[in-house]
Amino acid sequence: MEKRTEPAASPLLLAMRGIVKTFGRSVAVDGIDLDVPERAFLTLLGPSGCGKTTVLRMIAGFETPNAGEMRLDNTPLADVPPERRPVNTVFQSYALFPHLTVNDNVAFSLKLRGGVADIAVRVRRALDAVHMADFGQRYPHQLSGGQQQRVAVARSIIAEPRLLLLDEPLSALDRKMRGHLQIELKALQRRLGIAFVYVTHDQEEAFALSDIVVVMNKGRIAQKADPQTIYNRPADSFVADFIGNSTLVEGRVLERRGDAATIETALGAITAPAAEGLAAGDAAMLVIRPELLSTRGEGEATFTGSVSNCVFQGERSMIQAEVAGVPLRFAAETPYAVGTPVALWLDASRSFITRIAA
Amino acid sequence: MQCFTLNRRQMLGGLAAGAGLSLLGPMGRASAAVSEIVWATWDSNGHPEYVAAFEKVTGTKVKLSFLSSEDAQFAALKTGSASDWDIVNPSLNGSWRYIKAKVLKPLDLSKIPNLAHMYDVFKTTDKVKGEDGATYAIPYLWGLNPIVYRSDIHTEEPTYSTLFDPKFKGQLAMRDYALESIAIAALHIGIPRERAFLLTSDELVEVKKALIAQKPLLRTYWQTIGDLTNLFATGEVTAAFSWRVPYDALKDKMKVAMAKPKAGIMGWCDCFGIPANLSDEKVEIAYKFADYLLGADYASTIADIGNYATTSSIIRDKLSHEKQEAIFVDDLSVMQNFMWPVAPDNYSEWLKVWNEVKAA
Amino acid sequence: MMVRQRHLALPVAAAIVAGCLAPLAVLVAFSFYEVEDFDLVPAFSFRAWGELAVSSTDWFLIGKAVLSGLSATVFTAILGYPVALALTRLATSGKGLAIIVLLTPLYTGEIVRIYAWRIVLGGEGLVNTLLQGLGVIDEPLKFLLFSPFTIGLVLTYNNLPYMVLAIWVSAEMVDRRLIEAARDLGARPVDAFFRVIFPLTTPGLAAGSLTVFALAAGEMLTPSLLGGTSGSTAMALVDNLFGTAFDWPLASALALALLATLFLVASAMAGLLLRFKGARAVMGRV
Amino acid sequence: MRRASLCVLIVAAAFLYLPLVVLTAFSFNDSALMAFPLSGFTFEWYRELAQNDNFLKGFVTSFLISQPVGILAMLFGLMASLALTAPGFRWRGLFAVLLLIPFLVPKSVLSIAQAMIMSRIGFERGATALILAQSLVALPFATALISAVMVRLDPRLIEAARDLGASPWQAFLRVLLPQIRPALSGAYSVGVILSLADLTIAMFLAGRTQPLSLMVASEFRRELRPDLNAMQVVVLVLTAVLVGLSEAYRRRRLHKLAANA
Repeated sequence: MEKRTEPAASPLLLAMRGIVKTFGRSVAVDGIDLDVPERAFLTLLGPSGCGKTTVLRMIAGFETPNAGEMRLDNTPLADVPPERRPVNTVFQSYALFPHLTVNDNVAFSLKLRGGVADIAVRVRRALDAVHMADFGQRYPHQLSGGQQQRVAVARSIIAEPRLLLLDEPLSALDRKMRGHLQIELKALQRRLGIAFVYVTHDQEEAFALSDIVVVMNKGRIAQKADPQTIYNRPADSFVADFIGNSTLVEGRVLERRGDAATIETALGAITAPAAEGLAAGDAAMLVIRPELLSTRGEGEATFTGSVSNCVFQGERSMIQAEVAGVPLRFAAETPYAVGTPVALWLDASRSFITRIAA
Repeated sequence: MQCFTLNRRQMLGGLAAGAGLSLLGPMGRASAAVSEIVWATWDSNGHPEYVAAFEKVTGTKVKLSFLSSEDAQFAALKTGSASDWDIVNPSLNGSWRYIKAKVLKPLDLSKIPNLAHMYDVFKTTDKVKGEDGATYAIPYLWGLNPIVYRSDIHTEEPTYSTLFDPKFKGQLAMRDYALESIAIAALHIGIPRERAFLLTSDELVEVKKALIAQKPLLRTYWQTIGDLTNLFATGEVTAAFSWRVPYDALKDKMKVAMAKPKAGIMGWCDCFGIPANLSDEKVEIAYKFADYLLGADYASTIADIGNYATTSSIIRDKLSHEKQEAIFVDDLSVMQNFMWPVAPDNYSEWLKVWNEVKAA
Repeated sequence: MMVRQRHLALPVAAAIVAGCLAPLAVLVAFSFYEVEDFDLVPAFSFRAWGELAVSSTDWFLIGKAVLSGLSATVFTAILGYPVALALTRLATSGKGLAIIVLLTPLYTGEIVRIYAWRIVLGGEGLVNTLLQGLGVIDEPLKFLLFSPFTIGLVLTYNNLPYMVLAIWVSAEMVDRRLIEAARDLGARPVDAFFRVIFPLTTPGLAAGSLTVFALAAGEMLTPSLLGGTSGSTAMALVDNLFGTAFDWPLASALALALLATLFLVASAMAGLLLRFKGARAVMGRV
Repeated sequence: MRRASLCVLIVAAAFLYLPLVVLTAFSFNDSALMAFPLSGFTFEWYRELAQNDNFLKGFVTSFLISQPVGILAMLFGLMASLALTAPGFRWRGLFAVLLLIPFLVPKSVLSIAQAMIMSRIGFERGATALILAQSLVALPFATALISAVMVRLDPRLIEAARDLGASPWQAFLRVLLPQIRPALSGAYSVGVILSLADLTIAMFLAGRTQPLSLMVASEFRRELRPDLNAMQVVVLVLTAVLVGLSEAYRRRRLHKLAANA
């Protein structure tokens, strides 16, 4: 993958500082800082209930933060109602107006402004952009899920917002349709040059689309970085666990040397790159991603154990092997029978020692 | 789901209630002959206090069913929708309708000993007799309908024409009743009292005009006497064609007085009657009640509380002169001056006029 | 076995036919009868219908019934929308309480409530005393009581809960995100109301309107006790013809004419409201 | 936004409760006349009310009548709703129109017509007639309440139950009924409320039965008495207490359910 520009290099579009949002006694967003650069594709990633949708709704203006400040183009957003924010949203369920045709749905915001002369042309253009130009006369209930999704996108880009918010826009679609639309969305974002803030709980989707991924946990930002960094150097055990299919092994740092450290675990002492600030004596977590384990290697095998589970996935199989009581997952080209003894080689230089999440 | 228990309990309660009702029904009916009679009467003739003595002596409960108008009473009897009434209350002057329509039972006068005390004017009236010579109704209570007015506002005693005087715009009220209202308007436009209830179609047209012209002057039409009392008490109305009830209710609280217009005082006299289809087991107790109405207990309570006189002289001499004066029995010749409201032959025309006035 | 479910319509239909259609059919029959000497005589006479046809009073009162039904509908709708929408914003626990608060006034007896209004609106009543005390007016406002204003006010009061309930139920079914979507796309709250909420709640509005129209057009106690000299109603006239005048044929004819008129107006009203695109969208999905 | 909603609700409640506040005030007013100004505080009217057997009887009568009305409205509403949502019901439209009729005909016209037909066929007016007539008027409301919930139910749930071996009756009892129970409860309440508040039907059909509303109207005909205000206040408070208790009970059950789950 290409090396991405550092976020800070683009001019800043949206800045959030110290944002807190509570609902009754529960804290949904617990003091986050977030910057969205111009033209960025930023994804808020996290399990349900982590506060990502609340952040989106605060940006859109549907919720008011209890504390903190938001600025868009350096203008405070505090007293700006949703309709006056240059921000549009693509809702999870699309929220198409059931009583309006596709054309009327898309034209909604232009008609409200009044005095827009070329509404028909612009509606056509917006629908063209999502390949829905032939469906203008239909009502939402006459469209498939994917089609409704495209209309929702067309409706929210027609007014040329500064920032487009997308709340799990593809979650209701089947896998294939999701793949198509991911590519289209990404292309559309590049073409339009507007910043997208995208909410999802699907890490693959986040990685496929984003320039910046923000992983959230319990109302806080766990990590904010480009996809590769998130994947290779998860900031803590929460991120590591949430991303991919890794095995996390708890241990204690024996020794720190530059970027790397040696950690003592149930699997033995392993030396690997380590998170900044981890020092000898700290409790830490070794992250072993499936692709770092191999059944063929040079020299002595790192671990030996026996297969405890095997899931056939078509082009490969996902195997789980028990090693010193730790279940390790790895991929193999052929299925294994349960109970088969296996020897595994670990590419420790690509694994990572990270902090234990609070 | 959360409503389940509540719901079940409600349902059980309801079932029990239903069972209770079905028990009540037959029990109530079987024992009604002895335990209860229903008296359809005016709100001013029948208070629980007035019948307490009767209930005590006979052990029969008197249930009061208040009338809204004489016409409604007649219609209810005629259509059989009054099946719950055991004793009814035709007016002296309206009795002929009931008799002609055969909705009353001929009466056995020997079963009402107190008839002996009745004033002659009532004893001798043939208005309650049918063509067969039988008596169908017994007059028992009478009085007059005055104009009740606020004496602090009306310095002169009002006449019927006061009720048409623009000077008192927004302070006047008429009863929502065709018979009396039209007759009053007729007197106001100069039709002599003898013919006030015998208007021709042309005269009705004139009366209608007067009543429509009166409308803007009126605060409202009153529906029930409680309604009118409330209107006086709240200061909405200062003069109205009335019954005497508001005067008695309010005389200690505000300056109110009664006027008896010289153009013609509306008198009224109510009669006792038994519906033609009343079951035999109830007839006996009904006669007892008729005797009670002409007896001393009813006369003295209603003279005392309601300020009305019965048709019986039984207690007259025991009353103070003030009381005699208050209930107009000090000089019985007053009755000679009464106008007795009576439904005319072209009554439906009257009703039509009245409805047109109200809708105008 | 499932086939039997629709047969449950039979007892219900039978009950309505016996309890409702049969009496109305009797009205039709009676409207052709004659009255002789206080007796209803079977006949085939057009006397009542003829009299009704030329009676300007009767038609005036029928028109008045329609008008008061319509005005109560309009007023309750205008007042009902903000209340219903405010109710949708309550937390779930608050909604249970709100429905009780809304329905409790309906428990009170009609008559007692009517006299309470007299105390509120009378010449020496609450409102006038208050306004005079504040120096807003010198003379009591007489129009507050015993006027068409009073009828309008109290009919609105009596029927507001029904309208609120109907709109509320409908508004709860509108996906909140649609309103957010509208706001997001630049709609001010008032735009969001007219372009999204209103079209999508027209079925509720239609239900509420039918309820209020039928109830208000048929009221007779409130107008007669609070309307002063303008309190006459077609219903009171039917009652009068039935009870006082003993003219059952005319009473029946008038009642039927009133009914037919109310039916016509109600169906026109429902038809009009349900022609909105929103109603079709909502109904179409169900 | 929230504040605006709250303001609207407060103003609406003030409007709806204005007459009730006034009658409460006069129920404690030391004067037999319902007119301003208030003259003093007294419990006299409540005392009189407590001594008035008639009112108690009227209240019991009204209550006893309202219960079968609630139940009939609920049962017939349920039957009507089941029919309305039945698959392949050809007369659905016609049936729906039929259901609307008792509702669109003004109560007084209907009651007059019913009284006429009853006097012709010799059906005695009274509690039974009143219960039947009130149930008929409540039927459209009850049906609307129940079928509104029913049309939104997933028909697959019934199919799932049948698939798992339930007979239609069992499917109804175990799957449908639990889901529409709140609606049934609502239909029952509507029937009870309509019955308790009804005066018009009672005027024409009550016969010898004297429900509270009729008694109040009759008493008011003679005299406007403050103990009637007191009675209204008592009825209101009783209702509020009952509703409050059942709500508290419901919540406690919910808590219990949550705790057990």
